[in-house]
Amino acid sequence: MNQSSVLTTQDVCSGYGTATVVRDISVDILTNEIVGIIGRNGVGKSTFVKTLIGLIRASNGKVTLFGNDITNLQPELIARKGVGYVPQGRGIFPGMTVNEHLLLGGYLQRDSKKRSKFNKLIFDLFPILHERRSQMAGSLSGGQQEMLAIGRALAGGPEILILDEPSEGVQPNIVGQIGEAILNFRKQLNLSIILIDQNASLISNTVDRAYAVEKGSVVAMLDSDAVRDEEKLSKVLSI
Amino acid sequence: MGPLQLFLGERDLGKQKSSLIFFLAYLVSLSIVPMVMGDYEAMNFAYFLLNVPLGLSVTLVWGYCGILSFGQIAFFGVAGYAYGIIAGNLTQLPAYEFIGIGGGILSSMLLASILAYFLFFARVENWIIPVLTLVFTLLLETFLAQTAGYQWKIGNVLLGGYNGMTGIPSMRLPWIDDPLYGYSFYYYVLTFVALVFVALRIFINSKYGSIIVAIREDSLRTEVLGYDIRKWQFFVFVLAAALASVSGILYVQWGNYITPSQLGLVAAAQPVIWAAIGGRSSLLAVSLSTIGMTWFSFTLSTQGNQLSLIFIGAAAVASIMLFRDGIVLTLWNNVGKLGKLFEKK
Amino acid sequence: MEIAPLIISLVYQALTAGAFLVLCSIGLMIVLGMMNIINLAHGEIMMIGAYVASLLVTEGLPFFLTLPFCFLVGVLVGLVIEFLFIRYLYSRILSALVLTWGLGLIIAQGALLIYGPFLPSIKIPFGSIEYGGFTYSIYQLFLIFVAALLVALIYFILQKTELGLKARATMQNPEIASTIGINRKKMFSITFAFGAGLAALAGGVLAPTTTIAPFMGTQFVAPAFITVVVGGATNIITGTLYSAGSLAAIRTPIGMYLGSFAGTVGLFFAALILIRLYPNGLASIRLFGRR
Amino acid sequence: MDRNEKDITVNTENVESDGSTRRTFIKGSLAVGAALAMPAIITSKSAQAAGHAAAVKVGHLEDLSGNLAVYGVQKDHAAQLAVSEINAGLTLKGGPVGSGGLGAFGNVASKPPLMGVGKGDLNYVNDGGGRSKEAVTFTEDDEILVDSGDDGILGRPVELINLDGQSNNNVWQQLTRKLIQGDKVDCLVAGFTSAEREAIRPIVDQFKQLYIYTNQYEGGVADANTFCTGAICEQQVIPVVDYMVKTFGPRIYTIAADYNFGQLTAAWTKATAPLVGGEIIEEEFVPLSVSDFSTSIARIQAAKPDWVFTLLVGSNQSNYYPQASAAGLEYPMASTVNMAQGYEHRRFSAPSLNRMHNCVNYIEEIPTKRNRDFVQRWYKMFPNDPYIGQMAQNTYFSIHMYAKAARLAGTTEQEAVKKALESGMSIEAPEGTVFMEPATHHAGHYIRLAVADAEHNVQFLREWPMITPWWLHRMGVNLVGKKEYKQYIPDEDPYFTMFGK
Repeated sequence: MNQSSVLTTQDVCSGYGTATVVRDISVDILTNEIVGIIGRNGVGKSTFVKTLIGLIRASNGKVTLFGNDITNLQPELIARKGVGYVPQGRGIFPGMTVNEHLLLGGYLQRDSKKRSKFNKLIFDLFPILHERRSQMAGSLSGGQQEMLAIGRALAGGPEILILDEPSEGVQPNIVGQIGEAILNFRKQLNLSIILIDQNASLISNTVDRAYAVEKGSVVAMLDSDAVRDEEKLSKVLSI
Repeated sequence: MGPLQLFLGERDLGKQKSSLIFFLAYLVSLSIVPMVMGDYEAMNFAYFLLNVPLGLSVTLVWGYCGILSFGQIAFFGVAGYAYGIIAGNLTQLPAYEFIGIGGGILSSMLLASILAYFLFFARVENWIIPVLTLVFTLLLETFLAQTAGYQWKIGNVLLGGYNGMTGIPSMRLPWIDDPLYGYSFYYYVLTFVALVFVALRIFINSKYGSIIVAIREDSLRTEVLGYDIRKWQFFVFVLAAALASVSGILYVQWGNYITPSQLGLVAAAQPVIWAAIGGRSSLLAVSLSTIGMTWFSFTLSTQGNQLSLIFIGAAAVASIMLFRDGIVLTLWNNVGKLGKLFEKK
Repeated sequence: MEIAPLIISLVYQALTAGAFLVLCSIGLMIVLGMMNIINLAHGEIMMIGAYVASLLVTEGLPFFLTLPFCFLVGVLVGLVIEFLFIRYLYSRILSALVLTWGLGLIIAQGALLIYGPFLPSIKIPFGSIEYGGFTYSIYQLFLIFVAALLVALIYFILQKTELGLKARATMQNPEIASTIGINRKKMFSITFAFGAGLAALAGGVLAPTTTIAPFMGTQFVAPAFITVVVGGATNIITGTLYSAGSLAAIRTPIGMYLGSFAGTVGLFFAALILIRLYPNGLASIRLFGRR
Repeated sequence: MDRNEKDITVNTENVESDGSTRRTFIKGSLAVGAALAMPAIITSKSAQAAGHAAAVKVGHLEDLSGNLAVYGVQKDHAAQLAVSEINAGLTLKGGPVGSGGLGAFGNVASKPPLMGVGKGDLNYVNDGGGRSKEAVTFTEDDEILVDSGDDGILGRPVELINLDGQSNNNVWQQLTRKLIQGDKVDCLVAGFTSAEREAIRPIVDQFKQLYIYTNQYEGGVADANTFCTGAICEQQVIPVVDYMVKTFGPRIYTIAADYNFGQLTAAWTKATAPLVGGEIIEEEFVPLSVSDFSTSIARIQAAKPDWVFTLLVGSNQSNYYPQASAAGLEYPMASTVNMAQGYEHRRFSAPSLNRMHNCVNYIEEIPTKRNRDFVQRWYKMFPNDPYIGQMAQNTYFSIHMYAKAARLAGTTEQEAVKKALESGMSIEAPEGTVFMEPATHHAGHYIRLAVADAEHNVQFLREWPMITPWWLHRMGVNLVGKKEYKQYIPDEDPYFTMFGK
């Protein structure tokens, strides 16, 4: 399959108030590709993806989706254009049931046939969600909540999915499960995925390549061989 | 942000030298007021001035500690009533007015501590406090409104129900025979209010002030640092009640009269509006806006048309929409900006 | 006196009082619970509803047909207020409080200037029925029905419709909601307008039982706020129901045996004690826990 | 708002045409009179220019905005009407009749009004109330507004300084200080609620200001500087309780506003009901904030009274009437406040106030020619007003009465005017003759028992052409002889304390 650009950024800068956190980041994500964005705590990875999806204003630079400029659009518009987001800390709605989360995510997908197809896929990937579909999300375990957040984002049928720290606060065996699921639905849905994480095994098992970020800038591009090398990875992640 | 943030570290306007000069000029101009005005205008101005501690009490709990209270007017009222009861019963004693003042402030603080226990030790959510204090105020009003008969006679003072308590003793100084009125009452109020103001400013800029502001900014972090925020909130709330009660006592000494409707719904919102309009995180700004708003309301009512409430409402709306931090504070900061521009040039 | 009619009368009174509390507070509860805005102009919006009903009835429209207009005018007023003011104040809950206080004053005094001190009252529809020495107003029974219907309707909207789900998601986490395609601003506008519409509708429904005057809104403020505070903002439906129910159940027998003053004071104290026991509101009690 | 002409002119068709022609004639003659008087006005103007005829200042303080504006605006309009008439050289008939003035009105009813005669039966003038047919003693002038022979007051124009109390007692106190000390008004007319009056009375007394309180209230103010021209309990409660007990039965349920007015009026009811054979079976006091009455309605039904005495005040509490009516509560009702003050019979749809009885000193519907003329004058000046309440009429005649007193005193110097007002002034008000009782500073009123029927038409069942206030006499008050500055309450009267609260 010919790989074309899904999401690209050019020299994106952003931050909070007067403090700039993200400095001139340019990335390019191709179709059906899993790209990691890795780096230590507080280097600006999350700020960068929040800029991508419109939660934080870019003070400079440009974000394009399939060649269309989406810089600083409202987050809901960006979501409707096909950018799915699984936030750090999962961002589930504790007072709503599992089913309601999937329904909410599904509203982006106007085609009801596709919607049921996606729902089926989600329940296949994460059977536990089906089991607990009428339970309040707030009462789920961390790993289950992470699955729910992923499911919610998938339900909308995104073209590109952004996962921010899916392994955070999740038991190691579940992390593996999530990694498998990521590979699984990438295959089934032909998705592009941006994965931000600090878990070396999750990164090396799933991503095709990765950008290493330090102090708000991209310092290196790790190709597929480099990301398989866990030692090298941990170096980037822990320095 | 610039100049605004420069001021953030300091807990009131007027810490810098130039602003200190402003504060002194403010005080001096207030003390000149009676000289350019008649006896009765001095009495009127005394009314505007005696509301300042009430405005400051909202500034303290809301602006500095982040607790919005509609109950300040209740403490104002309780102190007024308590002063009336105590001073009214002790007229035989020398300096009974002072006993009344002390008793008034103490009764308010006592009531505030009971209420504060319910509020802070139950750890209710923040938004509940304004609503609950409002309900408390209305309860007090309902109770006082029905105390008309002789069964509500305390000593030889009648509570008076909805019609209010009449004949509350005026202020009298031990070495002067006549009760204070006009000019002398004005200077008495000015002295009292200025002392309260200065004391409060010293307090708020002390290390205790830092703790209080820290609770407003991030209560969780403050708690982690080892401060029992409930105790601090309790303390600030009771202190604010003491401030409000100063106004309440000065008020009954001014008008010799208090009614339950003075602690009603309309009255309860007033000090909050003064604080919001002035800029609730500054004592100086709120003292100015309190005088300004009471004057504004008085001036409107002398016009004899039906528009006064509309203007007061519009003032509240405009100050919120146009001046994010309150009129006085915003103007002050911008004047500061202008001053900086001149210095550079 | 026979015991059965007395018990029925007490139940009727409690339900009436509960319905009154629900009608007063439901609009306020939605705006507060969903948007964290304390709308001090709530009573005035109820007043607008009553005014719409009275003016239309004077024009010859049957009372029940005026109710949709009450709702619509309320929605319209809500949209205007939201558009002009509230949308700039979402993160500033306390500023919104002062602002709505000012708006309330302007609306009430404006109504006084435009329409004079009173509007003609609306004749209470239906008659009364008698049982065991007590008579019951059919319209009060209707009000109980309306209150129940409104609660059920809101429950349905919030739980079963796309709009309701989106609104709840926005209420729980507006940022995350926006990342799954929900327009936060639109949801806030709709919620505020809906809350105002409900307030105006409640004002319209209560209009026949009240004096229709510019400052009539103040009578609803205290009951509405007490209900909301006791209920808590975590769950609109259970909060309103538990709170209105328990307050009415406490107030009615006290009022019946000791008189209105004791009933009112009992209501306030019940509120204080319930808050001490359940600082996060009665809604935080889960009768049907799913844990 | 449309006024319903029919309501005002109850059973008066026969005099209608006659009255209107006479009215036009009077108008014409007034115009001629004014033309003739032109030189006089010019001279007075020039005299004013000469500097010794500054305006007479009448300070008028009422609530023009806020909750109580309903009543305040009416009173403000009444003051404007009175002042404009005074400045146009008109006055209400009447004058000093001396402190024996009361007797002069003995001819009003067929039998003289009796007080406390009979075996424990406080037999008021209800037997005397009906007009005597044989002895045509009841003569009431139709035309009460006559030429005063004066420009304004003593040749000085009257200036009305009307301020807005904003329904806020703090503002009231400030504005009173402004009027007294700042504007130095010659006469202060102010006050709707008793709380407002009590808020300003200390200031009034401090400056010995001549002050007229025009509202109906619970009674008891004995203040050398204050003249109360509204009706009080002994004028309103006793006649209506007497009538109700005799007509409907002795079992009374009192539901009253839980504040001074309601509690004190209820105390009056409790103390006087036994005198006329009535009995209070239950008293309920309702806080002013209550607006949902289902519990009270059930209590009334459980008590099964013969009639209900409703002393409910304010717009929240008037909700009682539609709610009780909808609940099918059909007991006869009596009140001292409703209809005459808040015109509930106009605002609420029938039959909420069916069988509501009230002894009023004024109500817009009074079917006399003098009142119809007054109503006409009023709506000519304020065509959009909804109703003329009793407190508005009181303000109207009070300002005229002040003008008369000042003329009598020959000066606006306040102590002299107070003396003049203590001379036993009588004035022909729209309600009938009003007599300012010197010793108590309260007014004797023409009291009518008005009742609303199922269609809310007002009828008058009885009339007491003069009931003078007596309770303060009983308390030993004589303000002419001994100055006092307090408000007596029934708790101070041993008779009342027998009944307790």
